[in-house]
Amino acid sequence: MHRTIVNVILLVGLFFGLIVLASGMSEWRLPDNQQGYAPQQPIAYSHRLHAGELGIDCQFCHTAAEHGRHAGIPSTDVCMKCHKYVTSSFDVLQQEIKLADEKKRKPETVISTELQALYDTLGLDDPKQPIPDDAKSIPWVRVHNLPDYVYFDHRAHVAAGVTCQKCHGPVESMERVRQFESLSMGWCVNCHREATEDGINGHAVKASTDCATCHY
Amino acid sequence: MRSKHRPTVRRATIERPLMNNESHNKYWKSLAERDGSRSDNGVNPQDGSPFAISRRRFLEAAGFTLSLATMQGCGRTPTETALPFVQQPEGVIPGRSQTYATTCAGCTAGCGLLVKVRDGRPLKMEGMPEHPLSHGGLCAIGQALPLGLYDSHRLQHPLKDGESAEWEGVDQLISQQLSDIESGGEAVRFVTSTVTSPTLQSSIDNFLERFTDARHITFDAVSSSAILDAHEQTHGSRVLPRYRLDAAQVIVSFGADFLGTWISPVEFTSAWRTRRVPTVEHPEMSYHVQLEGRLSLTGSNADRRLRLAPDEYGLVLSHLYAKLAQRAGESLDQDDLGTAPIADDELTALADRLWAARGESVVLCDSQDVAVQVLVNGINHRLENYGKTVDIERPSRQRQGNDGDVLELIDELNAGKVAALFVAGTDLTHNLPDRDGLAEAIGKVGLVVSFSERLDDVSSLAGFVCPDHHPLESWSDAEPVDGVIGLSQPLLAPLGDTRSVVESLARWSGNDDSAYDILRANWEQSIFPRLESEESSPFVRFWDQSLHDGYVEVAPTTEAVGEFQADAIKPIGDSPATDDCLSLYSKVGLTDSRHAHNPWLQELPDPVTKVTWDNYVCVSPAKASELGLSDGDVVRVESTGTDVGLELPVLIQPGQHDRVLAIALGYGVKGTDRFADVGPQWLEARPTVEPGQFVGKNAAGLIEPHEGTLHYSRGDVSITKTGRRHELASTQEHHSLEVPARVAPPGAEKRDVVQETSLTAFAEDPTSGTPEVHHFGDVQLWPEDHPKTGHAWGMSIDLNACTGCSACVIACQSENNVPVVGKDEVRRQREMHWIRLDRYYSGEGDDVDVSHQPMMCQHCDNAPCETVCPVLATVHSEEGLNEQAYNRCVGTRYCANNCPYKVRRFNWFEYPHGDELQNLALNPDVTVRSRGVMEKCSMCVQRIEEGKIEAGRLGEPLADGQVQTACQQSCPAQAIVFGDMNDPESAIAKALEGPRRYGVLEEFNFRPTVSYLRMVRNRDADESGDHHDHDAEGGDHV
Amino acid sequence: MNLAIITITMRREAIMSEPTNSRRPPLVTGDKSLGDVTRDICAPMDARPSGLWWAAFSVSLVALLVGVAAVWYQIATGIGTWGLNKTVGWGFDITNFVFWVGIGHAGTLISAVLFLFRQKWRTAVNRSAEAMTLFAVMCAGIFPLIHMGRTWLAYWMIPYPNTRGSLWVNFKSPLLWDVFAISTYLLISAVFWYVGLIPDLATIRDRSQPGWRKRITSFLSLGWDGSARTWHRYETVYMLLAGLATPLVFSVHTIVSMDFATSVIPGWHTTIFPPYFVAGAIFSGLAMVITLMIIARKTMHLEDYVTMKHIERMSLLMLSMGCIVGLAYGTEFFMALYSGNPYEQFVFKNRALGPMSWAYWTMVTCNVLVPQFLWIKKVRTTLPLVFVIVILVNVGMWFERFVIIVTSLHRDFLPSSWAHYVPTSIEIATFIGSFGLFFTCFLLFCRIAPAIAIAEVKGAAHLKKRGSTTTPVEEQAA
Amino acid sequence: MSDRVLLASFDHEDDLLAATEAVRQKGWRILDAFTPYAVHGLDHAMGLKPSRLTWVCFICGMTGALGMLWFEHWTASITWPIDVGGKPWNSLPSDVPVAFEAAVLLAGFGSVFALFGVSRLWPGKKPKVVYPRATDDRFVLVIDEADAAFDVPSAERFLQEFNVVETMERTQ
Repeated sequence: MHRTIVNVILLVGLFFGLIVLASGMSEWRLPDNQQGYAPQQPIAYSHRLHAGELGIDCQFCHTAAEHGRHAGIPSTDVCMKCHKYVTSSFDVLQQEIKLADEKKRKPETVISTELQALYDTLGLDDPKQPIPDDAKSIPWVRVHNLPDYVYFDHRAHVAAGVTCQKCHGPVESMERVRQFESLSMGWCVNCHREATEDGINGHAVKASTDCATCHY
Repeated sequence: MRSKHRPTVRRATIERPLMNNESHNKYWKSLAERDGSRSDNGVNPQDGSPFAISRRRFLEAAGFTLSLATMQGCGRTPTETALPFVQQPEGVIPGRSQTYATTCAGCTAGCGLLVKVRDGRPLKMEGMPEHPLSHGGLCAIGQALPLGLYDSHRLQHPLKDGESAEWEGVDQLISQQLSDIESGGEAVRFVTSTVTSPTLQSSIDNFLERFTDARHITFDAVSSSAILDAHEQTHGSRVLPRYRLDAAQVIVSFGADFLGTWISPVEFTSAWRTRRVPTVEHPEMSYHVQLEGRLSLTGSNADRRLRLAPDEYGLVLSHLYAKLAQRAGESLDQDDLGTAPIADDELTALADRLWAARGESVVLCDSQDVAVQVLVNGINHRLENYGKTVDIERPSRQRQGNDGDVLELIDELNAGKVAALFVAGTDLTHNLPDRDGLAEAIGKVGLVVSFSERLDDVSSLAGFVCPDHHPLESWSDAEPVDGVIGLSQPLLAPLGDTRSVVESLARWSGNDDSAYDILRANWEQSIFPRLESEESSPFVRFWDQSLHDGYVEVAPTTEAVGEFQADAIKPIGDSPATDDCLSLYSKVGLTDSRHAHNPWLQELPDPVTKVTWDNYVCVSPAKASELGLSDGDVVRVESTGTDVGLELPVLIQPGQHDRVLAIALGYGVKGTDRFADVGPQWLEARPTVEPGQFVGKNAAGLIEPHEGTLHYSRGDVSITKTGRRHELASTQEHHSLEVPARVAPPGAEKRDVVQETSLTAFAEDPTSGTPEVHHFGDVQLWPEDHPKTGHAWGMSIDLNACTGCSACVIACQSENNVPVVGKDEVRRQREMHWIRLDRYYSGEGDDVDVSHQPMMCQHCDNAPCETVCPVLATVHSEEGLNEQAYNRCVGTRYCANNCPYKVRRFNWFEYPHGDELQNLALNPDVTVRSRGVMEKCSMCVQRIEEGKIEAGRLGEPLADGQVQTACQQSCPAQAIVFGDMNDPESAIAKALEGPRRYGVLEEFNFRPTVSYLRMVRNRDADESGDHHDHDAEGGDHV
Repeated sequence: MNLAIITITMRREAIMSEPTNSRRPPLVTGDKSLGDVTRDICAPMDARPSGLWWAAFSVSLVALLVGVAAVWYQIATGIGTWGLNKTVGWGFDITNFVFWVGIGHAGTLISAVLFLFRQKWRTAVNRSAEAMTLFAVMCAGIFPLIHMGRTWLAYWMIPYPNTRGSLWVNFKSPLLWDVFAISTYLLISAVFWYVGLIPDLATIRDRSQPGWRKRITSFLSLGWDGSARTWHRYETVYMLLAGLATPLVFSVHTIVSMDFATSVIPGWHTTIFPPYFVAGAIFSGLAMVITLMIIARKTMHLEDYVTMKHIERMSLLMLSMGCIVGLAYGTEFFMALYSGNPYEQFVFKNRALGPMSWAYWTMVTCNVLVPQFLWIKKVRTTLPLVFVIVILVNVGMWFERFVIIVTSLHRDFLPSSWAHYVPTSIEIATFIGSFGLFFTCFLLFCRIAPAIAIAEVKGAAHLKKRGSTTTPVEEQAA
Repeated sequence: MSDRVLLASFDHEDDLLAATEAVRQKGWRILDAFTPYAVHGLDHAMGLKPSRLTWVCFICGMTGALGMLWFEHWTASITWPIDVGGKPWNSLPSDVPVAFEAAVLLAGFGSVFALFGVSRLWPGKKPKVVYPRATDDRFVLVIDEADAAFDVPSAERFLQEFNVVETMERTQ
């Protein structure tokens, strides 16, 4: 009798243990593999909205991708190019204008929560003010991390005609950016092999698989 | 932002004065710059890490700097934040470096400098190829500047009586005292090292103007005062000639180490090199004779080297003068001169050579005896060298020290006549004899102000220390040679609350101008008018162009040079001395005490002795056996009859004169006890500096003031063995190409690692000097599976051009993040330098030949290291490079064992990277290797990759010379050529075609891609034979 | 007739058919029955350990702990805690590795090779020799592991599927061959040892009272019941294992020698290395086996099983190996001279006359000169003398590896990079630790497992029938 | 059909051998024999066929060698050819040592595990103890009594000739 109870308890424990293990397995990755990493950002910037819906070119903001190793996170004044005026979503702004029209008053500035966060970081009371000298930068959380001994150069890939999506995935459909690919060495090397074999967009490229291409 | 199209560098100038903190600068290169004016961070300069805050700001602003945030609770790896600029500065691309032109201030030679600045950090110093003096070379000191910049021991604040103070208060107190002195008419003395900066000079002049008794005294720690004094006697003008070695066919140097430390080594090396490389078409080269007591770097490169004690220079010069006079048709009585210590036929041959090369020869001498220098002038005059190889029309300003003034100052100080003493750019008390007496005398001075960057010896005596900027932080200029003016611009905002001397002087004269304003004003007033240009352009254009170029050539300030005064020449007929003769010298890479705080330079092996981290007494092998000394025995060297002396370990130096004891100056510097724990700390580790000691000992106490100059050699010294030992840290144990006789296989006593031939043999047969070995040519054991169809990188090193100056070692260290390991690790033969400058002695008896051979990874096509690596961490690239993937290495050291050149370096420990400020000098393009990983020369693959990627971006093929390795770029002698061997038009392809090419150990078919060009000595074939009958183990100091 | 003599013969058929009137001394002395054999051999397991055992065990354990501390410090701090430098990249580490691998060879040799040659006298020593192999290879395996700068990444030596674009390993590297050779050798030796142990474990199981020992032996003996059918297959497999282990022994030290022979370093790059190393390995292994057997014989009172005959026989084998090794030393010198390669010539002159000549002459004295005394029967039958000689051979063989590794490296091609090598305290402590590990394991083995193969001794010796006065063969003959 | 067996234990292997031979000649079925060590000739006496484990060993060894050779070739020349020391992509001589080791490893483990499999040996298996001293100093012959002609007392008598120490009957 006693033994049976113990056995039942053990069985139930095993069952739940397996469930936990199975759910863990679904997220199981090799160590250092950050695929799927999508950290919360200080400002919920939507790539889906900007790059997808509005169709802004990647390099409009990430200007350095063409010229430098790092694609670069746009400086805050790039945001302010538009968001000096665009303080909230179009619908809300339209509504406010309509409302103001109805009430026969000047439309008020409506600021969305996310943009308020942007202005707060910059220390702006009013988006139309110039950016103060002691403005802080936004502490974006880096999504795509490569180990320190890997030297990836955006320049080379942009010059070769590799699309951003090849490595970063469909960013234009991501609300919050996540690491789409594994970014493992094998993944890099395979792409280099394929590119050398098949070329990129029809033109031949030499994507070396020498160690020193990335490690030095 | 302007940029002129140049093949190799992109330059930009900073148009806005960075110093102007109060201005409206919206764009800042760094937060440190932005906050540069903040003076309230209240950090004690003695504090271990005073940069904690400013570094943080600095980093934050450095474009795309990523800082490690805290571990996220559920994250797998630490979260990294990426902080963008708030407003993107124009032209700044994260991760890309920009090159700025400026002037090197490592010494007074004033070489042109290109500084790579990345993300707001000056990272790498490069020579400026267009510079009229340095021609693209840069010495070890110049290469090591970043470490001086990112030095946490630099003063962060002005000090008042040793306490941290505010500029405002300091200025007030000093101004007050100065006005008292001014009204009292008391004496003001301003001591500087040689001032090459016209702006600083005029600032000092302006500052001193208001005092009735004010003098500016120039004191050089290693002075050439006698040369200037001699010219005052012979030419009526106190000038230092500019020696044009590129015009000299015969160079005779009496002790002048012009390739190593004397006046302007980079300029001289570059000029010397122009006539040292014979080709098949022109099998000619200059003839270089060195007469010296110790074995200097220059002597090691001479065609003929004669051992001569410094106190005999006068006698030999007199004989030489007499012989030349004879040839000129004058008869001069030689008999009362006494016997020359050099064989007469030797001297006659020398005189013949010189006479034949009249106007194309030069005699140099480093003696501090004015009479000797007058003789030198006489000889140069007689050889018609003035105006040709010895230029006093456009003289050098690189050494202006006036020892007479200094000695006078000491008297004044002792007499208590000085009311205010300003010391800039030199550690006065450290570099003069009788330090304690001088310190006491300085104690009598009411106002002592030091401008030192660090708390050096004289600063510790000063009431006020007003720290100057690091040269890379300040606006300045330099006129090393009359008419060649370099401009220095700041590459980053000052890291500490320091102020340039110019600005300090202006403040105390009641002027609020910034250094930039003063400099620009001075250029507008004094330099711009000297511009020899037909078309008149506005000053702004001239200024912008000068700033962009980094230097400008203008008309010399012509000083009337008088007629040659032949009657000044008085032959010196002393009979040869018999006592020991002390020779104080300065060491390549350190010179005087200025760079003693630079661990790269402290760990740089002396090019000749290969010793690091110490100074020592060099004695000849004969002397050593006479006294029963071996390397590391501590001896006491004492000036006879006084208690002035010091105890140092002994180093047996082949090729040294038996009477000469040589000790390096510039050691025992205050504050160098900081290096006690510079290396890895573990159970058996011995500290680099013993507690309570400094690196080496200060030998300045033995400098002898004599007849108005400071003599670095003296005859009245004695040497005694103490019985103690101090193990020197040398990077080379065995010093000869010859293997020890006891174990030498018959017929193979000498190894053909360095191949050499004589000029006459070379003229007859350009391939002469090729050893008779089994040479398998290019026969391959297995079919060629690896054709190199793209690039095939290769390098050649011309042993004839290479002087062994070791600039490449530091260039490589700076470029490739090579760690400093400390004295104990060097003792254990574990230095990490990727380039080893092998130095071999050869030859019979006491006169030795020296060969220098830079040895780094040879990138063998059949690399023995690659085969043995179990994990494929070192493999061959398609472009012929031997790659080392640090992250794959597990550290079996098998590859290092199997490397026939022993050029692989293992990370025995996690080398300290605790100094966060110093870490800013690390090159972000190169991985910092961790413990347990093998590393070695990568042929600067990061530069190759950058070159290829940039060429790809621009859609252009990679041009020859677009990618330069760090060592190649730095080499003052342009001995190193690097490039694509598959490009038939490339410099490397052409260099490899020559008859002098050989590969080290190529008979083993390792197929090294680094080739050497055989050394040719300007000798007759019979003079430089193989020295197989080398007696016993003469050259073997194991 | 209470002859109580079990005959021994060197020929296979003799054991079956010609046991009588042999002039050879007995394999097992002292009038033993089968039961006696079991009891005698199991006695150390049943008895409480003697004071001597405890003393030896404590010393070994302390040595082991010293070694563990040294290794821990080294791994935590860096390889720099060893006296190596940029020129001499291997010193004590690989010297010890080759030394221990060499010792590991005699075990398998005695077990497998002598088994194949039907040398019945091996039964007295094969179990402990196999154990010695196992422990020696364990000690050996530790050194290549800890000699790595990044020990924690040692698994990169194994070709496992990975995410690095399938970056495998370098099968051209002799070090990788080593990984395979040493691990194969360790595994096969362990299996060989264990398979041999199964019947004995069953014997112990069956004579044990219920308790932990019975439980453990029941588990490990795999349900062995002594069935003739199983014995039949068992013999086949044992023979196969012996057949596999024999070339394995030779291959392992051949591969170890290739670490050096395939390199380019003068003094390493030598074609003679494989046979030279194998002979050296057997030589050092025999020396170690004799050392251990003399100690075990004394301390565990196994004089009846490990007879003087065994010692003498092994001494002779050792003597011949010593001569082979001496020949190899001479050949190396000759080849250097004959090659005309000045670098090669230099290395050998430097060995004999250079700064490390003391190590070279220690090696020659211990390995070549000292064993010559074994020509004298008086010497090889005097235990203390044999003991001294085998100890010296152990020392000499260690120095042989030291000489090969260090003197070749310390002065190679470019005179500029010549260097010295002086071991640090950490290295010495690690070396001591390896002895600690070896002896700790061995002493434990003596306590918990039958030090002599019970079944094999029984099988090899015709034991008298209990209660009978004649040997069975005599009876048969009658 | 009876499941009874007769156990005869001997003190000496020669007795066992002789008895086995005789019993087999008599036509009785020998189920098994249990001995403390491998008795040479018993397999013949019992009429056992040579073991086929040698084939297992051979096949495993060949698999190891060929498999490893193929793997080495594949890694070095096909999946990622990397220039190592200028050597040809597939340098067969350097593949031999590892292939050999793999062969030995597989052959050794293969035959041992085959032995365990065929002989039904596994860790913790309860041995059927037919006779407790069979692993110490007794040799036991197990004869099947199923034969109709089998008569226990006569068998015991017959075995006396071979110095049988003890006989007993057991059910299987």
